[in-house]
Amino acid sequence: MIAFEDVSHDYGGGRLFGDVSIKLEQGSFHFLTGPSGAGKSTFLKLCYGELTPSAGKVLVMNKDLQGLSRNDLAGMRQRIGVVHQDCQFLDHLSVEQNVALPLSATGRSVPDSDVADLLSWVGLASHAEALPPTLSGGERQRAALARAVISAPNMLLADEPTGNLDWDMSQRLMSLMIELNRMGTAILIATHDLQLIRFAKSQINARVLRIARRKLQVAGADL
Amino acid sequence: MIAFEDVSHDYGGGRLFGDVSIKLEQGSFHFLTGPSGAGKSTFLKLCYGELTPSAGKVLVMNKDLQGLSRNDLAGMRQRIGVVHQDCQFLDHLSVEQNVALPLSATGRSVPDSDVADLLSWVGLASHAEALPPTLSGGERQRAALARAVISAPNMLLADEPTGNLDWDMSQRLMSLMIELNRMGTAILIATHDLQLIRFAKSQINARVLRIARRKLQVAGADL
Amino acid sequence: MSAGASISRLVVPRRGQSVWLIVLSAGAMAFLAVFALALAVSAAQLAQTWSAALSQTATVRLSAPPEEIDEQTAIVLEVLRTTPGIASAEQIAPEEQAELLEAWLGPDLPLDALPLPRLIEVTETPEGPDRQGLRLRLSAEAPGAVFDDHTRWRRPLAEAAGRLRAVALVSLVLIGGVTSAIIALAASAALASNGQVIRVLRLVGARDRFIARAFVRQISLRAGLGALVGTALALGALAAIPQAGGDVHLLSGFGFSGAGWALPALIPPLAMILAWLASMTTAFQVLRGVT
Amino acid sequence: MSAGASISRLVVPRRGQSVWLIVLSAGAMAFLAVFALALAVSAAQLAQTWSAALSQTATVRLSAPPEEIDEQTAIVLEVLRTTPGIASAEQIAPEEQAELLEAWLGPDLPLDALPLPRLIEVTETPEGPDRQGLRLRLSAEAPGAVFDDHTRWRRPLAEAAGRLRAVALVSLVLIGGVTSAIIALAASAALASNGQVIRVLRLVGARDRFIARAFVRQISLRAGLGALVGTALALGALAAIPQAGGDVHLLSGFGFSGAGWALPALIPPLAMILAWLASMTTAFQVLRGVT
Ligand SMILES: Nc1ncnc2c1ncn2[C@@H]1O[C@H](COP(=O)(O)OP(=O)(O)OP(=O)(O)O)[C@@H](O)[C@H]1O
Ligand SMILES: Nc1ncnc2c1ncn2[C@@H]1O[C@H](COP(=O)(O)OP(=O)(O)OP(=O)(O)O)[C@@H](O)[C@H]1O
Ligand SMILES: [Mg+2]
Ligand SMILES: [Mg+2]
Repeated sequence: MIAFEDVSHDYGGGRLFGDVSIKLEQGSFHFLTGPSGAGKSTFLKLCYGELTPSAGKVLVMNKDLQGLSRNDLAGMRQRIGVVHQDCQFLDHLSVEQNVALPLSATGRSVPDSDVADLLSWVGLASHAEALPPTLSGGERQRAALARAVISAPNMLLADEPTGNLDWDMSQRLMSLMIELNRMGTAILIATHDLQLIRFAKSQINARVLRIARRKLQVAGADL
Repeated sequence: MIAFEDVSHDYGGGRLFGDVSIKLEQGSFHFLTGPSGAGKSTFLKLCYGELTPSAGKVLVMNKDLQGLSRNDLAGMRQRIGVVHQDCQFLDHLSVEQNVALPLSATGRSVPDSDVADLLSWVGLASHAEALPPTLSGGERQRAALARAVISAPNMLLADEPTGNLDWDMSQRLMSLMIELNRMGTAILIATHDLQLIRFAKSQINARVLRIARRKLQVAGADL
Repeated sequence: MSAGASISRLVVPRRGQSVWLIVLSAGAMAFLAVFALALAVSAAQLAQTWSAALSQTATVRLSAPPEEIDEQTAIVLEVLRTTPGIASAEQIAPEEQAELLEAWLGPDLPLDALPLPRLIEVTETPEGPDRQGLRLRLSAEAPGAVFDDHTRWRRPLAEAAGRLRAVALVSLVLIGGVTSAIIALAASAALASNGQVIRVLRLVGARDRFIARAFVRQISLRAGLGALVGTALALGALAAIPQAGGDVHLLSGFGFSGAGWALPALIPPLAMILAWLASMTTAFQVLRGVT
Repeated sequence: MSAGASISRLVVPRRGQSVWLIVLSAGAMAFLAVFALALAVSAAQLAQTWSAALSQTATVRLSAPPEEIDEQTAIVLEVLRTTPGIASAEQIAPEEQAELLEAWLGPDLPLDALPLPRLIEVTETPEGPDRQGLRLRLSAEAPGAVFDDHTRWRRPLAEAAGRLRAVALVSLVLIGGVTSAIIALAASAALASNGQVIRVLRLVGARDRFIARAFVRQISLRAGLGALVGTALALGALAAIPQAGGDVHLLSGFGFSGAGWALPALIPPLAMILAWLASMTTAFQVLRGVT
């Protein structure tokens, strides 16, 4: 799915991480942890081409992201679902329309029932007609997750998708992601919630990546 | 400090909570919990006058918020520190200048050493010159907390201040708030992180409010 | 495809001040453009009127002893007839000449008894004759003939009209340029203030073409709408200006006349095309800048 | 207080397209305003030139039997001298009269032998005489005298100049109105697109006055800057337009002359004041809307 080859990144200042070589296979499930400011969001942005690495290569579905045209990059993103850390929406469209956007903005048809099912799974059925600015922090995160998975992507990248959610709802979303993973979707979740990682590991074979001291480490079973 | 008298609120649709009467005394420490979408952020917004309640009265420092002019409201806000759930900054000013804003924007002097001390306490000393859009999610929350406490407010309202932070950093910020509380600042924190509440309760006398089933309840020692 | 087209109309927020800014500035510019156009058209018409009234006529005055005058008149008429650039030459009838002189001499003068010079009215073709050559030929063949082409009256008037027309045309070009610049800037303001819209659309895999189309469509429609309203208002204002009465011939009325009223109808589509070009260029430029 | 003043300059983002939009539209409008002002000034000057050349002169033509002519001339001159609204009246010398007639009659005519009517040149005061009354008195006291005030030449020219001036003034007013509207809209776009700035400032307890002042200061400075540049460019363009030569007197050159060049210097401060008023109004209106 996604392969990093000797990737380093810095934002002009100090280096965030260096010499990262890792493969996220199809159908795999990864967590990404590390202290605040370690570079988790940066890692995710490298995965879907919002950033290009300072050094090294990022391959998505066997294509070098740096060689892709803007159009090809857009086509590639249609197969990757992303939950940003700051969930942004089109504020003038309803939650429903926002969730359907990955399909409607790329000319694909939008099955109404799918949108409704998904919204009720994340507990937003009663907010389908609401505008995003009226949502609560947790509701935004849930809507963002729904939007990321509506197009049945091959890969899901989620950046702190449960940061504003209570434990019950976090479990519920995690179950949804586990279900998707069982159906073949590769999943990468950046989170600092160890309880959530433990919950997932109890149900599925997940690996934990950790960014610390400018290195990406694959954590053992020590969690 | 803050008193709710028979307060109800709804956003035109269904009622969020009703008949809330509660007093947050000077020097008190409260947590506010409840499921996502219960109305925690709404409750906080009522406290500092961003919203006016649908019914009932909110008194801040013995003054009815509804009777205040825009100028008096601004003056009142200078004595209340707020950490919003979505931390917003002036994107063209440095982190340092943003943290100093509550003083500089109200014509008060800004002791440089205070800003530097505070920034290094929340772990942002190396980001003092950075612009807010380049901050990570957790760094934004820490900067927002620093901004909320720089003016030594009489009251601190924090909405999920640790949603994007790892446990170490969460503890560190909580210690800062406990310290402020010991010096007399009333504190109200909305959070869903039960571990954090437990950590605080082990060090200080904190009460837990819970919004559930359209009611505000004062939780017992059952956490 | 139809879903794609309809969603492209949806994705750009309908409201927003910068959108109204486009409508208003396009409208204002169209309004001013109509006035400048009217000025240009009027100036051109004025120049033509003045040319027709003054530049294409001349007079030949012939003085000669009474016994030679008829012969010389014939010679002069022949010379004029064979000169290229002269449309017609006609002797002014004595009665008409008397009328012209009355202003100076009064009605009581016994004009018939006077050895009055003959006056020949000459109408030039638009190109006009070679005046220097004509003068030489006349002085050779009929020494008493004097060619007067009213130069000293014509030149300043023609120059003034030309200058007025130039000012109007320069204003038109200016207005066009300023309109494009304002619309381009408003487009880029609209795009910049919708950074979130662009980021979200990028995130869900929308192509640049789709994003640009949505913005460009909205911006050029608004510009066209604004220009339409501005033009209509300006035409209304023009029609309301009182026109000069029928007896004014030296300076015609300000505004359009006849088919000229169709000219400003070009302004709204032109504004739309300008807006389309400006916003298209800006959109792709902005899009290349946002990751 | 000094910290407050300096921070109020800081809190509004310097960049942003809507800020440039203000600079550009103020500049463009100033540019057009200078041209409209030049048109108005030129038209006014034109009208004055034409008035001076045509409207304040008249001619009295007097035909009478040779033995009465001197007496009647004296009577006419006396009548004119006692008519209010007449500045001076002078008989045209016979030589001058002969020169005028030469154009029509040729140099060979024995003018001295002819009973030519007397021509009296009359200069009117700016108010002018009561023409109807003057005609009645003349026909009563000197039946052979005819008063000709060149009305048929004067009216269309004066009307044309007046209309041109009216168009220029209307354009000026329009440009002023459009400028204010665009600046108000740009101000509200600037404020709306800075919703986050306003929310943050509110959150930290900044007063409305502080927030408004920061925006208003920036917007009116930009508008003033834009108007200054636009005015300077327009004056440069005007100075580059070739002026008419000295022998043209019926239509003077387009543009300003002498102290007139100081007139457009009023445009930039005026634009700043307009911008200040427009943005002040808009700022408080927007601030009342944002919680
Ligand atoms: N555009 C940028 N320019 C400069 N520095 C940046 C930029 N974006 C992020 N950084 C810096 O890079 C570091 C890593 O940021 P990143 O967002 O990847 O952290 P993170 O691991 O996601 O942290 P968190 O858990 O707080 O979200 C941070 O210190 C941040 O300040
Ligand atoms: N401006 C608004 N207009 C309409 N409904 C609103 C508005 N703001 C919030 N709501 C609704 O009110 C409810 C409570 O929102 P609030 O933000 O207070 O929840 P919360 O307890 O903070 O949730 P979270 O833990 O997810 O942040 C939500 O269902 C939300 O959709
Ligand atoms: Mg992050
Ligand atoms: Mg909330």
